Amino acid sequence: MAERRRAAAVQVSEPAAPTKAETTGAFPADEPAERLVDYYADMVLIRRFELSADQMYKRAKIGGYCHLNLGEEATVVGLMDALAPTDYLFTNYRDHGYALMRGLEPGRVMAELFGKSAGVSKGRGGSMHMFDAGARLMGGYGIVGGQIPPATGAALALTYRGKPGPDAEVVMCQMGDGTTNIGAFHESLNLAAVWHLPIVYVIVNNRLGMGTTVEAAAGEPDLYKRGCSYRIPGERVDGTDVVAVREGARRALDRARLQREPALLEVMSYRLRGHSVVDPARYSSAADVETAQAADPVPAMRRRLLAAGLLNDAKARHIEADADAKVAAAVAFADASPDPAPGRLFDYIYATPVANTSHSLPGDPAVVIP
Amino acid sequence: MAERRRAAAVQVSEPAAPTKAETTGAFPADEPAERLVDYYADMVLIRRFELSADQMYKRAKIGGYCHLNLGEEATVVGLMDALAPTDYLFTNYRDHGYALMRGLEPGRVMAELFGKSAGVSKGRGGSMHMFDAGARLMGGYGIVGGQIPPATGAALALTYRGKPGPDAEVVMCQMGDGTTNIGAFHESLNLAAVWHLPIVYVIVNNRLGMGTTVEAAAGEPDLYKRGCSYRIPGERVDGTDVVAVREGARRALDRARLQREPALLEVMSYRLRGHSVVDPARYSSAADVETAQAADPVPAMRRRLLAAGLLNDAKARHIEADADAKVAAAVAFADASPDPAPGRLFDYIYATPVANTSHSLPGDPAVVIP
Amino acid sequence: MTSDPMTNHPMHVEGAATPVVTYRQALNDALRAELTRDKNVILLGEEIGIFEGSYKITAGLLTEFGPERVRDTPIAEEGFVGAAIGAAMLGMRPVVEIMTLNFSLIAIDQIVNHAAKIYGMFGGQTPVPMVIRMPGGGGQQLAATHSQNLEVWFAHIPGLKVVAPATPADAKALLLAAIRDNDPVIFLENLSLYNTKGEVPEGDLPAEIGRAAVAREGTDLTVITYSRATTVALQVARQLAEEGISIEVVDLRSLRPLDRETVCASVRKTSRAVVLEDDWLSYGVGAEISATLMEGAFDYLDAPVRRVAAAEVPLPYAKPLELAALPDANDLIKVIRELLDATRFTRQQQNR
Amino acid sequence: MTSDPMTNHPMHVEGAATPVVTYRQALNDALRAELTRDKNVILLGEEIGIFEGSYKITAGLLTEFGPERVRDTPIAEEGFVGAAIGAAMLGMRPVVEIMTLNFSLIAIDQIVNHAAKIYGMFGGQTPVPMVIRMPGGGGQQLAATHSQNLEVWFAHIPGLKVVAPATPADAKALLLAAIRDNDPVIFLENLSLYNTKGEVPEGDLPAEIGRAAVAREGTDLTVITYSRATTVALQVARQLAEEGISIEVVDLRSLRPLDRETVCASVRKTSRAVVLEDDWLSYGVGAEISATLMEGAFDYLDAPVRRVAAAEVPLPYAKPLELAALPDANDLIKVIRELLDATRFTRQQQNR
Ligand SMILES: Cc1ncc(C[n+]2csc(CCOP(=O)(O)OP(=O)(O)O)c2C)c(N)n1
Ligand SMILES: Cc1ncc(C[n+]2csc(CCOP(=O)(O)OP(=O)(O)O)c2C)c(N)n1
Ligand SMILES: [Mg+2]
Ligand SMILES: [Mg+2]
Repeated sequence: MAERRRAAAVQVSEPAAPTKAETTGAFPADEPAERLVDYYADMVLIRRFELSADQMYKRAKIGGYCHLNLGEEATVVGLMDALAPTDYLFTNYRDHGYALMRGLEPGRVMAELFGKSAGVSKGRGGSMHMFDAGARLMGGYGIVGGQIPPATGAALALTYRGKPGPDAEVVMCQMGDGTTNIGAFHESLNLAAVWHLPIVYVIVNNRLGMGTTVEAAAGEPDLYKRGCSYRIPGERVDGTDVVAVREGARRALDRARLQREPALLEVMSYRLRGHSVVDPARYSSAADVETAQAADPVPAMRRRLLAAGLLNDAKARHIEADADAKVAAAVAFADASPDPAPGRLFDYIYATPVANTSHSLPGDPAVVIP
Repeated sequence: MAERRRAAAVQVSEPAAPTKAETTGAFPADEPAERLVDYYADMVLIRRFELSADQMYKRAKIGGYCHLNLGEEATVVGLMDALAPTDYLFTNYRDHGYALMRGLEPGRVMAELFGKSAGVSKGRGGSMHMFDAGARLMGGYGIVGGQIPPATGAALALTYRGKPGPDAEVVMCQMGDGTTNIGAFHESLNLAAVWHLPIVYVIVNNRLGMGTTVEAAAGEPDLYKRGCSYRIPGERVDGTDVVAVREGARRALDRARLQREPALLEVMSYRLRGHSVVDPARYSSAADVETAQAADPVPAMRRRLLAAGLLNDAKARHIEADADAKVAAAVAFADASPDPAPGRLFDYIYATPVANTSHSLPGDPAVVIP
Repeated sequence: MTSDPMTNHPMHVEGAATPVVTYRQALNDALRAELTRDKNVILLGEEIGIFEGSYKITAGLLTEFGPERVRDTPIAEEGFVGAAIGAAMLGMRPVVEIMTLNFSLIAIDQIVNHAAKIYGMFGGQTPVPMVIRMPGGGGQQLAATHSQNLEVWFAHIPGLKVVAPATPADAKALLLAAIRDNDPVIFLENLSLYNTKGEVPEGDLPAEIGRAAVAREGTDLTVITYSRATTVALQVARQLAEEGISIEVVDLRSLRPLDRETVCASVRKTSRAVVLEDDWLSYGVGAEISATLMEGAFDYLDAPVRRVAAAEVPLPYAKPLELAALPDANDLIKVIRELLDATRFTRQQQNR
Repeated sequence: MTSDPMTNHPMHVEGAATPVVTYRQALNDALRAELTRDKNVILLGEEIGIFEGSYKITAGLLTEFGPERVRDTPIAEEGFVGAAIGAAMLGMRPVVEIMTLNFSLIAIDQIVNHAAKIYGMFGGQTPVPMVIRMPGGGGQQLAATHSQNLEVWFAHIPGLKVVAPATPADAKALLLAAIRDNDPVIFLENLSLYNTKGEVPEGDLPAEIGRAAVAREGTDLTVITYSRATTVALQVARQLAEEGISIEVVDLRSLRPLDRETVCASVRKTSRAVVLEDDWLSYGVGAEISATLMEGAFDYLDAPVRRVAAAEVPLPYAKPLELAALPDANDLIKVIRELLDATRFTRQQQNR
């Protein structure tokens, strides 16, 4: 087995850095127009949803930490389009867009942000913790790197059912660039390699972990190369180009599906705002901000579609209005949903109930003896 | 800074696999005969000390876990000869030989194994936890990988004093092959890379972590390449050849000293016995055992010295008798040393004493109020 | 043997011969039974396969069930414990061995921030049916980093279940229950229990998690204890019985949930209580027991509850120091006598 | 202001004007003072430099002291906490910020198996002078993994010192002391304390680690508490004073060592005790306090010690659930009234 792995030397594909020409240029010839327009609609939905979340946070409808996908729309849409409904997804806390693209009702996602029981996680998780068993969205996770070992274990579970092949179920594990420096990343990728697990690790490289640059944090800042320590091949794609993201994701997923081997995908993206809604990002230079804004994938996609004649202004505005309407409906739904009743505090302590489980509220005596 | 690091692509040196001819062949021409003979004496001292420890364990003079350097003598001697007295050393629990080669009195090392207060760690640490501040032996550590972050931090401390140069102080951090799969390895090497720390990580690859082979445990079983994720260069040397080990260690230490950058060194070695004194190593095949025994560095060194005319049989026997005498004296010293008095249990709770520190023995009331 | 519905302890039934096996063997039997019963049960851990387990609990299982069911892992506690969580979320029932409890610290973010949280934090959508087995305990001269009893850490965490069986029978019965439970169960073993022997009823008799047991009935004083210390308490109870002192021993068995009712009921009867625990005194398990009795038996207590626990030091390697630091039968007897004296106990008439 | 030798609390001295600052500012001042005083002091942590700290405790310090003294780290808690240990062994005095206590779980092997053990396990040859600062606490809707109070974990560990200041004055005085201490000190902050204000004496006045403080004197009942909960207890004490109920508040300040003497002395005086704690009830800090009073004030207690603690759930995000789960002033008042009623307390004549 060692010999077999030795033979499979690490393949890393380093594309030329994406140029402005590319991301504003023509689409691949065989790409159906309708699908491209759908991508735009998806990206706009995420954009409007996130802008609304920002607003709702400022109106104190949302509390806690709240991290947005603003700037990462093409990344999220491309990744999620490549993922099959039968695949499993684990993400970090920057998860609203993923939840929407896995097909969750925007209203239920917004209700989660509002802490309502109609929320996807019944209001227990909030922004960082979107979950939906049916959609195989196995959770957003707030501990940096915390999702990587469980995602790896999900892939392990898949080896006990089904066989490699074009219809095989696989796992996608999303994470940020800063997350590649934590121990869980190393231990998990190593397990995936020695156990031959069907999993794709996706690094959304938005160039910052809070205020820290990739170069300041990572000894190997070309993150797609960091599978080298496990002979896991890596590829880097342009995260502002939805088709490039989807294609890269497909290649990686195919490896997992067909060969039952892990793969690493780095998606070069941007964060248009601060780390979370409360971060003014004062550490970002004017040049940084300009670069990110110039790369904004949503208007870029609009321009490209217009230039390619696949969209006209009216249609575009219709799509945008439609997204706004969906988001407004989501807010209305979330607003109208009831708060979880305090009496339901002790729901979901245990999946298997057992004797003597504490249901004491603060100040209740610990011992209640008949 | 990113650019500078980018330029320094990872250099990995993969020597041809050592052949029997090499380890039994001639020594480098410029190697002083006396030094080579000293190496042999050192290796024999470790060998005899460890065989004695094994015996003493069986006589219940030693308790707990006890891991021996049998088979790793050339590795230990070569590494320790390359390390300057001003350098700092952190090791794992397989640390007796390192303690001896850092110049600690064999009697005090044996006394530690016997749990006596004359032991190097006052009998508090035992086999896994040899420490000597004067010798800059900063401890053997029993948690796999536990020594790596502190060793890295010691190198960080060095950047606040002195400058890079031929006399600079540096840190050596020894670990086993199985240890490269744990998160602390990843986090620490990454810190050393981004902070430009003067440290050499030495992997003693004895091909097994307990009963698990390197190939079963590591996605990249060429362990010297595992610095790739941090752009830390690696080199592999033959751990049965003391001069090869020393030279590899010197190259790595020089990089740390002169360039203030981390380096990785893999030393291919063998474990002649089980993982610890109580492990019969039933999982090892007869072929494995034969390979390890054929590579035994102690008789090999003797043969090479005899072949090179640098040693004769009488001198060799004198060296061996001398080692036996030293070990016998060590045992006698350890035996004669007093046990730590139970009344000293609460020594070393805190370096800065503070009010209300508990000194209760089992069964003492927790509250003693005047 | 069957199980007494009141005490939850195995009960002898006339005529049936109950095999006597070691605690180690009881665990091995339970693992084998579950691997056989349910193909979703898998074992994960360092050296559990070829090496047969650092303490040989998994001996023979690799040969019997193969490397996919009995999976050796690299040294990566955070990775493989976390992997078990994800596998459990997809319907497997992983049983993880951490070589000793001391190494669980490397995995504790996965245990506490993930395994314990996932069911509740995601609104009850995904159970996490997994077991983490690990031995704790001192007394083997393994020094400060390899001798810890951190059960109180796990017992403090909502979302976990924590059991600490003292006998081979409970080891088997609780392991069966733990593997079938849909929540993460921390299964605490103890290095010095592995070779102890006891009757273990044959057959499929899982215990109920969350219940303490009255391991020995008595009238004069209750010793509340768990895991290894239970064996010490029982031995002391037998010894003191010869002097006409009747000790009741409550074996907690489950630290979370904690069976406060059984603890308080016993002390309401005996009016005197001592906690015997292997962990450090401050903020240890005994603190919670004492606080529980404060709340549930205050008016019945003839004197303050006493705690017998380990001295608060990083445990030294040297045997004399280790012995001084760890609680033993003599410490317990001394405290029992102090407590009896303080409450002017006069021993019963006895038949010698 | 100076310090009262009995209570160890800052005492007002006629004529001196004492600045009022936030808890955040007090910490920032202490860090600045120590960075200035001793060049071996360095700060390490995620986002403490350019970002000025996730909670802005280190604001301005990077500019003032440069990137070598105020060092941003990658996201690698185990790595940088462990690095601080090694640096401390070589004579540096690192002050580590872990962004919140919840992330300390990733570093806990380094904290418990290394920082806490190295001095004793190696026979006193190398001190480990370092501080780990981190905020804990719930109430910010950060959900289950970001709202924990695991102070009891650290308080259980020999070799660590654990402090949990409640006031800006103590925050500064204890941080000065912690940085100069030669042992690893766990310095527990609380998210909801950062904006609280209080008088902080100017000048170099480190506190003594290991001593509780009587934060308010009273005669009828003692509330024992620490960190954020101290502010709640003081507020309740002021409120109940208007009804003629005299509450004494003991602020533990140091969880390890624990000042049992001060706790017991207070309750021997008042005969009634309630513990107010932010952590989970079972095996929490209150358990140790109750057990301590069992041992040190049993004969003085008019009724059992009560505990007011958090409900035992992974803390939900939704505000109504979070509020239900966490202890607040109303819970404390309710329990105080229950305890007073149970002991037939009649309130004093009072001047309204
Ligand atoms: C273990 C841990 N440490 C620190 C944090 C605080 N934190 C939250 S997000 C974050 C930055 C993560 O950066 P990156 O991985 O690049 O993801 P991004 O936020 O850019 O999507 C940090 C440090 C945390 N949640 N968990
Ligand atoms: C964190 C942790 N996990 C597991 C162990 C148990 N253990 C002790 S040594 C060892 C094998 C280490 O192998 P390697 O790194 O190759 O070192 P070697 O013993 O071969 O020198 C294991 C698993 C431990 N001490 N610490
Ligand atoms: Mg990022
Ligand atoms: Mg090895």
